[in-house]
Amino acid sequence: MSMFGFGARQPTSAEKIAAVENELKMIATMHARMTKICSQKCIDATYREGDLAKGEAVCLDRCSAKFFEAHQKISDQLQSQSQAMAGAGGGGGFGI
Amino acid sequence: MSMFGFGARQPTSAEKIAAVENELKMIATMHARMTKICSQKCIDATYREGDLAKGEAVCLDRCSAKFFEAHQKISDQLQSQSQAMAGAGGGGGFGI
Amino acid sequence: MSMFGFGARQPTSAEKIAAVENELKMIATMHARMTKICSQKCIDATYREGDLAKGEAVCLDRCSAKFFEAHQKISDQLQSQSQAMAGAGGGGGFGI
Amino acid sequence: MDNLTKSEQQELETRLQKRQVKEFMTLFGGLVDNCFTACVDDFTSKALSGRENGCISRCVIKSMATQTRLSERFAELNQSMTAEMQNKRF
Amino acid sequence: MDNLTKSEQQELETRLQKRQVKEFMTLFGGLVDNCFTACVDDFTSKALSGRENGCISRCVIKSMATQTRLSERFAELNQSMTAEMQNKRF
Amino acid sequence: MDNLTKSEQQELETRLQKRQVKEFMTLFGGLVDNCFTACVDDFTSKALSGRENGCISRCVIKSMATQTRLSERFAELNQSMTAEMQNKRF
Repeated sequence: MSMFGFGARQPTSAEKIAAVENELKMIATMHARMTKICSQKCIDATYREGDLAKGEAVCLDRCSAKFFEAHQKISDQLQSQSQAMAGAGGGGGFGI
Repeated sequence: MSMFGFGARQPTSAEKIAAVENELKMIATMHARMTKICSQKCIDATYREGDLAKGEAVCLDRCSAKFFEAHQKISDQLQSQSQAMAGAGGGGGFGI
Repeated sequence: MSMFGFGARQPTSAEKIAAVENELKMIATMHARMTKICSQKCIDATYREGDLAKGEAVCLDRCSAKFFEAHQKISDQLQSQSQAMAGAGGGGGFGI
Repeated sequence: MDNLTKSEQQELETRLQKRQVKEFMTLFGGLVDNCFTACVDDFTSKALSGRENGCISRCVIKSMATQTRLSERFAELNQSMTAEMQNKRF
Repeated sequence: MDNLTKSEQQELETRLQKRQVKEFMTLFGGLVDNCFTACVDDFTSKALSGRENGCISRCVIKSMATQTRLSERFAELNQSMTAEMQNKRF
Repeated sequence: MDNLTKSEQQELETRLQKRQVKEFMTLFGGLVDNCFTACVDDFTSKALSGRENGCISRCVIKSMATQTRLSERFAELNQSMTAEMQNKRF
């Protein structure tokens, strides 16, 4: 066991693939969550129109920017909290 | 890589099993979604009665029929949209 | 096929690991569900305060106790219903 | 594609059994969530009240009846849809 | 970590294709859920009404446009965030 | 059933570590969802306002405290339930 990911030993093929896969999975999950939330916040759910209204489109742009900012902010906050609690301990971490 | 599923080569056992499994999984997912939505639409959530009221039962029957119709309609719409965009391309498809 | 889990034969390593893993997974799922529901029931979602109010903390304690009681009660009810329907049949069961 | 050998069928069977266990657990969990959310709203005590117990019990019975009815409808609809799609294809 | 051999890349590719299929199914399922929930509320008949059909059709078009727009924004934001994090590190 | 050999224990350990990573990501994602949904409702700007930032920060602190408290209760309740069930069995 090591604090630095795979430590001194070479990661196996399965581990390398799993690491890349996990990162992509995390990004996909974040994308799905953002889509769900920003749709709820910005889209008129009566569907009287099939086209995105100008106001809805602008709202989606701003919502996605705010979502990324919040995501980063919460990640930083958890990281500094966990560092305050755990002292030095590295390794895991909360960042995307 | 081929546009027609497994192409000319024979699918492996793992691929054949996965294909059947995926189809069953899709059906199970659709069943779960329908149950959730139609329960919300039709069932009185105060639970003053333990029996399904006649009106609730009829509502469930109609809701499930409408859900299947909507499912098929949306599948067709996506398919014609993706064909309009992609030109000929076959393979994947959206149908259940 | 046997009514008593793995029956007379020895479970394989994979089966033994899967069984322990499944039990832990079930507990984790129950924990996640309880956290979600009791947060919704007890926490003021305006977040004007960062600290848990005394009332919120007490509500969480009671909500978790009630959640466990409901979980057990529903498990027992399903078990007696399925026994009433299936006659003797053992094995699976609904308990945590 | 559906022409599986015997050993492939066995492997599939094993997987479907695992899936059934998983689906049952999801169903059970959903029942607890749904009936707890609908029936429990009083946190002045840490034990379920008589009213809450009754509500949960009726909720479980009604939810099972809902499940059963919807599963019957689903099977019928799925069958007629499959038949329709095969008519289109051939 | 990103230095994969050829066979590792192939294995990854296979897995990503499976993931894409899964994600597409989730997206499709979400679309059905969302548009059905938003558009269908009348259970005096077992067939979709003209109004419901129209609503579902507009909902699908609008949801696809929403998906597309958000995916573009997401790609931009993800790129600039990744660039920023690499600047911090080195 | 709990009598695992050493190599089985190691395999289980590896799997549990993967599970923990997954659970942490779910918890983190849920936190982002919940705090963003509760705190952000103004889309006249593309940057978080001071009010929104403050709300998110308090939401994270409060959610962590909620998690901690519920995890303690869960552990206690789970232990007493397990003890009770074993008394029933033997």
